[in-house]
Amino acid sequence: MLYDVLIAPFLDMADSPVFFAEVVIVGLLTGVMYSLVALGFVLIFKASGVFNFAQGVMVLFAALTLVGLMEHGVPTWLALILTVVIMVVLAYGIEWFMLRRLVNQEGIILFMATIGLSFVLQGLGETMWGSNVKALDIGIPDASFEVSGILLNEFDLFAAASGAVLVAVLAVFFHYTRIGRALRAVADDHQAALSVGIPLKTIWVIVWAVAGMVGLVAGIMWGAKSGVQFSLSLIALKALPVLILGGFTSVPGAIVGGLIIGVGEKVAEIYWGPLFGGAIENWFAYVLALVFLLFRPQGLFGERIIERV
Amino acid sequence: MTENTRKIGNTLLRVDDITLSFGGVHALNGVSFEIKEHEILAIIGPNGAGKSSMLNVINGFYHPQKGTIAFEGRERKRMRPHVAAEQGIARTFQNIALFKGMSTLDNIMTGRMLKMKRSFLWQALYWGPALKEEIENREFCEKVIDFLEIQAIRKTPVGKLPYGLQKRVELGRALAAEPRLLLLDEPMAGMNVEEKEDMCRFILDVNDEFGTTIALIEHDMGVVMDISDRVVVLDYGRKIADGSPDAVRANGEVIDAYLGVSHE
Amino acid sequence: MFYREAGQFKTSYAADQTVFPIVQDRWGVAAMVAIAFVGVPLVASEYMLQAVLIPFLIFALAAIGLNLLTGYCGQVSLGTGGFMMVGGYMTYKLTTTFPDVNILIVFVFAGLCAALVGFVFGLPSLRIKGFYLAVATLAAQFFLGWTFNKVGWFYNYNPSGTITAPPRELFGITITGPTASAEVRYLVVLCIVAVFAMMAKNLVRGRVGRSWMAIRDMDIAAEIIGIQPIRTKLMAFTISSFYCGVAGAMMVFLWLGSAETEAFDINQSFLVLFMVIIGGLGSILGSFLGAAFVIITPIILTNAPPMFGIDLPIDLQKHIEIMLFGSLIVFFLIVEPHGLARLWQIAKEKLRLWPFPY
Amino acid sequence: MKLKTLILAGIAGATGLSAVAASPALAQGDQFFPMLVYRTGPYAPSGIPVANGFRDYYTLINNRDGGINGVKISFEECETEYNTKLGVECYEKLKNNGSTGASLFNPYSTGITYQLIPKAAVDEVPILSMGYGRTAAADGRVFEWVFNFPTTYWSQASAFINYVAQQEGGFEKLKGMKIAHVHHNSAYGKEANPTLEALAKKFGYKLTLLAVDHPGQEQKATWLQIRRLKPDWVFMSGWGVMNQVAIKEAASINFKMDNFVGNWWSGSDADVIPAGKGAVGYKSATFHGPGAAWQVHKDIVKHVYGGDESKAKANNVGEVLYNRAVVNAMFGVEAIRTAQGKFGNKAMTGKQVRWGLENLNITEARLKDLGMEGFTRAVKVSCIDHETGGPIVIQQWDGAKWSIVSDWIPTLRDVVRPMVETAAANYAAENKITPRTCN
Repeated sequence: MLYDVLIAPFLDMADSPVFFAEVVIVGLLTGVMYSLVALGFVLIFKASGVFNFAQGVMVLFAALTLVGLMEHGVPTWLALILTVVIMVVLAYGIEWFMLRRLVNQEGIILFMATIGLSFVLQGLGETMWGSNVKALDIGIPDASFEVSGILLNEFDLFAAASGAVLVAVLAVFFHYTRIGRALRAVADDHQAALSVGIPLKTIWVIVWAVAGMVGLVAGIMWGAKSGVQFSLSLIALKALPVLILGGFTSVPGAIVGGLIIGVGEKVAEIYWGPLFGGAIENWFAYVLALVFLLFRPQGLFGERIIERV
Repeated sequence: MTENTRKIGNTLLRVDDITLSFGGVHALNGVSFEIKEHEILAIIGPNGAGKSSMLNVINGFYHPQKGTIAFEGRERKRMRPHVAAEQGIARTFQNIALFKGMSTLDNIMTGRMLKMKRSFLWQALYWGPALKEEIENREFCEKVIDFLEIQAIRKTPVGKLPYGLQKRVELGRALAAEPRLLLLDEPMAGMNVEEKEDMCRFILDVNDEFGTTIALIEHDMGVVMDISDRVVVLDYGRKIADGSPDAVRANGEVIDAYLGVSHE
Repeated sequence: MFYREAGQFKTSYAADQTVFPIVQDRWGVAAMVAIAFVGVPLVASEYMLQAVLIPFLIFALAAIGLNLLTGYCGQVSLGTGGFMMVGGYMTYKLTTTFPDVNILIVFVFAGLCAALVGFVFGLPSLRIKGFYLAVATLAAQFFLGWTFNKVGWFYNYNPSGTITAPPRELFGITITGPTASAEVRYLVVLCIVAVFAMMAKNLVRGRVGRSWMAIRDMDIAAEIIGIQPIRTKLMAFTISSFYCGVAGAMMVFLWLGSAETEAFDINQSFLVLFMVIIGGLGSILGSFLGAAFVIITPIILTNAPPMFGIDLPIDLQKHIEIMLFGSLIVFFLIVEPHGLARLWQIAKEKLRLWPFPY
Repeated sequence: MKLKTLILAGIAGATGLSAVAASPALAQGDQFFPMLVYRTGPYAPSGIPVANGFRDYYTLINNRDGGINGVKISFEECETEYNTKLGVECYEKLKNNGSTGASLFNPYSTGITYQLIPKAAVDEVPILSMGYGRTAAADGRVFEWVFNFPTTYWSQASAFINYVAQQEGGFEKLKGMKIAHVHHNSAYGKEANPTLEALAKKFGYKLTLLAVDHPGQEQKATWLQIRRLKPDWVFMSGWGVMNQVAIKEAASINFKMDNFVGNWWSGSDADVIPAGKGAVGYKSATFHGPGAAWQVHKDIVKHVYGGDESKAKANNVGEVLYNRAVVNAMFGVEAIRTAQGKFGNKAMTGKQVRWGLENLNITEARLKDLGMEGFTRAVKVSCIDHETGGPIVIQQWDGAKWSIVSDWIPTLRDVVRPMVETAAANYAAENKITPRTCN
């Protein structure tokens, strides 16, 4: 038994390095997909201290809106623009109906409020566009090809690339635009930001809108794989370990966390899964994150928690 | 008031050559002093002198890199703060550290935590020994409440109390533990004159009636000189003076420290 | 006018420390208990018992369990479903292995198993705090779900992997299994919940409760006055999981009759957390109010449109129900973030002064 | 009970809820069919066509035939979101509705079926879990009130192996072959495992079990394993989003779709459409025909939709799961007809419906009358055998529609039936049930 757990899997890896490389690459590509979802959480947590559980449903809502519009004959480019507009309107609504009325509440109350919000969005999305599964095809190629024994899929590479672009854009946005700097200021200290005249409410609207757009990208990528349907909102659960591993407040953390979780769970599932009867990757991701947390309670890139009396 | 009628006893706590640093900054640098039984010791010094750090070291919240602490003659090494509490060291905090969600009475009852031994199974029944224990400790807390004259706010959540009363409740919580050594971190900060007078009276009465040893940090020199038996002065993490209030008052280095003479 | 405490003097600390110090409250509670034990079983329909009251009580117990941990000790947990699962599966395993042991004793042992599991998954709380801990407890949720699905021993290797409550008797009356009547099951649940709720109330008003609240309000200060965070937090996790475990056992044996791991999925954990927060963190009464809100509101919302003769397509009706439920949650959090228990308290204060508010 | 009714009447209206529970607002004399549906939630894509199929068939019977031998059908939907707890609520709400109570329940969820099995005997409401639920219920001696004809997961798995043998040229060819079972990691998904394992022993193929955790949006690891393993055949027991993703992933590792067969819950239109052209060639098991070209569909379009083809299409007419619901509804209706043959042409009680189900004998001739000739197969239920072990058929997706690509494939009853009896005996022992004798 010990041999099976501690030695055999490594022999297995060494035995077929090409396959191992493929596992790692697939893990990395999957990790980027997780990061896409985790990013939305991070943005909102950073700027408003809200653990936005509705992010998963926002992904669903954005994708549903896009597909719904396309089903009604709206051309893809227009549907994309309209969806972005709708996400902005949504962010405005959320700020007006919810956030401004819950200022200064404890984190857990805000967290619960976002779960309430997720119910509303779910109901709204399904009322508007129906509960049936919808195929999402915006013309991303998805043929597979082999490179020195490693099978790659165009779609996965495209998704990873768009993830990378998205992160780059966000980084530029945060560092080189006026709004971005204001965002960072808000993230550091709400009160201080307010006192130097940064309009907190506007910032919140912007952040939720940006998170909505990130959700749209995530929704397109995941929706293309599974069709757009209710289950799309459940990918939030795959993003949570990424989130705690990378830290709630760090954009790079979401990326690195995603990569670690992606590779970790794939390697675990393929080399150790069969020993335990398979399907271990879901809880393994959480346990992996948990182990990291025991050494760094604030996540890899989270802000250090200092305790004083 | 300053007339010393109490019997000052043997050394209760001795700190020896304590050095504490955060990163490269020395908060305390080779500090040694003693606290004798039944006395009121004041620790003073300018901002950043390491006073609060000293208290944190004494009750085990910070762990000094160097030096020893001996309580009742027994030397101790690294330990968790609750061990200090078990030995009989209680304290109040510079920024009030009350349990905001609980009532005054419950806050003071938490001070009795270590005196209550019944297991949670008895507690779940709230009957027999557990009830008896609860009532006995409640009686003690009521004494503390009477002593501090806060009967009227017994059931008020402490978060709703004004600052001065919160300070008093915090003192009550510390007293409820029947400490051997009571550490008070700026007990009078932010109080008006009347409140300060009340607080002084409580401190002296505690010392008088229960014989509790007290170490306090305070900025108000008038108060310090009035109530303390002995004064330790810290500056930039070093001890620069130690003696009776009058002796300290006359110490040149202390005056320099307070006037901000440069340290080169 | 009638709700006054003037003239009621306490002559001992014991009297002052009772749960309901006001005489009118005691009468009110006595009446409630009488209705719950005698009135309801006589009057309520099977639908009412099976679909409303039994789940309400069971979830109230789970909510009390989570409230001990989250409301009193300040540790957010999303592993409730997992701990309930332990209770349910262990009850099945124990009662099929020892069919002659009284089922109530089995419940307690199953609760203890859950407590042990809770203890283990509580260990990270020593280092991890806040939302990091909340997400970390999801590890318990997913791991336990996987375990009970995968390890055949827990469900006696039956090919489907579901557990079914076999018939068990108490004083010669069948209380579990399909032949147990809804009234009997309701009464058993009510008794268990009443006893455990009382015990929880006792815990939180005594030393243990104060140590939990101290950790919740300011863990550093608590440690300095002599409360050991490790022991206190783990005790909260353990006792909380015990409650959840018993609730899970009742869920399978006194309500659903059979279950697979999906019955205890993550939604369950969220649902119980809702109850705790909507009801009021740090309030035993709040756990009941929260459970009532979360269980009963959707049922009312489902049944309301047909009652008023509105005939909506069932999916639209459900969507509206979901949206309304979500909005109500947000609404309540905005109106009173301290939960229904606080609203109740405010109402009582008002009533105390009524009709002369000054 | 009398006292209770009195008190209830006394306080009716006092509390809104008990009023709801006590007021089944339905006409006298109707045959009431409760419908546990899931038109929302994660499984709505499967739930919607099923719900529409039932609704349309009941409506067809009322509109075309004026009910079952003159007894009008009434039905009421209750939304379960595929959630067991809501299922219980719905069951309690609907079981006493109608003039004679619920005729029979079609839970359409493994979890809810498990809940209802013990209750059914007590409440005397039969359960027809057609092609799902507890396989052991095929033993009518232990599960008097539960029916799962025409066939079960275990039979299906054996028929799949039979199909593979046919394709490969005989059972002896199975020896040394690699077969993988990709399954939903739940009670439902694991159902086929014991059968596949037993058959692996018998025929000597190498079986690999690959579990996919709920919900199954991410299956890269599973399909990497398949890529490495290179199995000759892959059988899938998926559900919900897992199906769509699995088909997509299978395509992306270039697995030969001809050798990828889903079970009958992994082969609906909703499962293949999102996978696009990658799904072409994917196969699945079923026990009824696909498409809307059957006589019964023509009747539905005519009598339910007034000839409006596009409206019918929008309501899933002809989709796989819609068709399955039509078959299921037909079984229920025919069971009532059978019962009426014994008890008279009026609304049947649950007890009478149970008798009807147990004595159901739908011949090919009867199917022809019903407009279902070739659409599904004849079924003859008996006291001892609630399953009948009917054959399955394989359908294949061509990118636009499903079409049948095999003959009816018999199940391997000699392997499955003893397993059923063992499982049923264990259940009986555990739950202190004395099996009845069937003579």
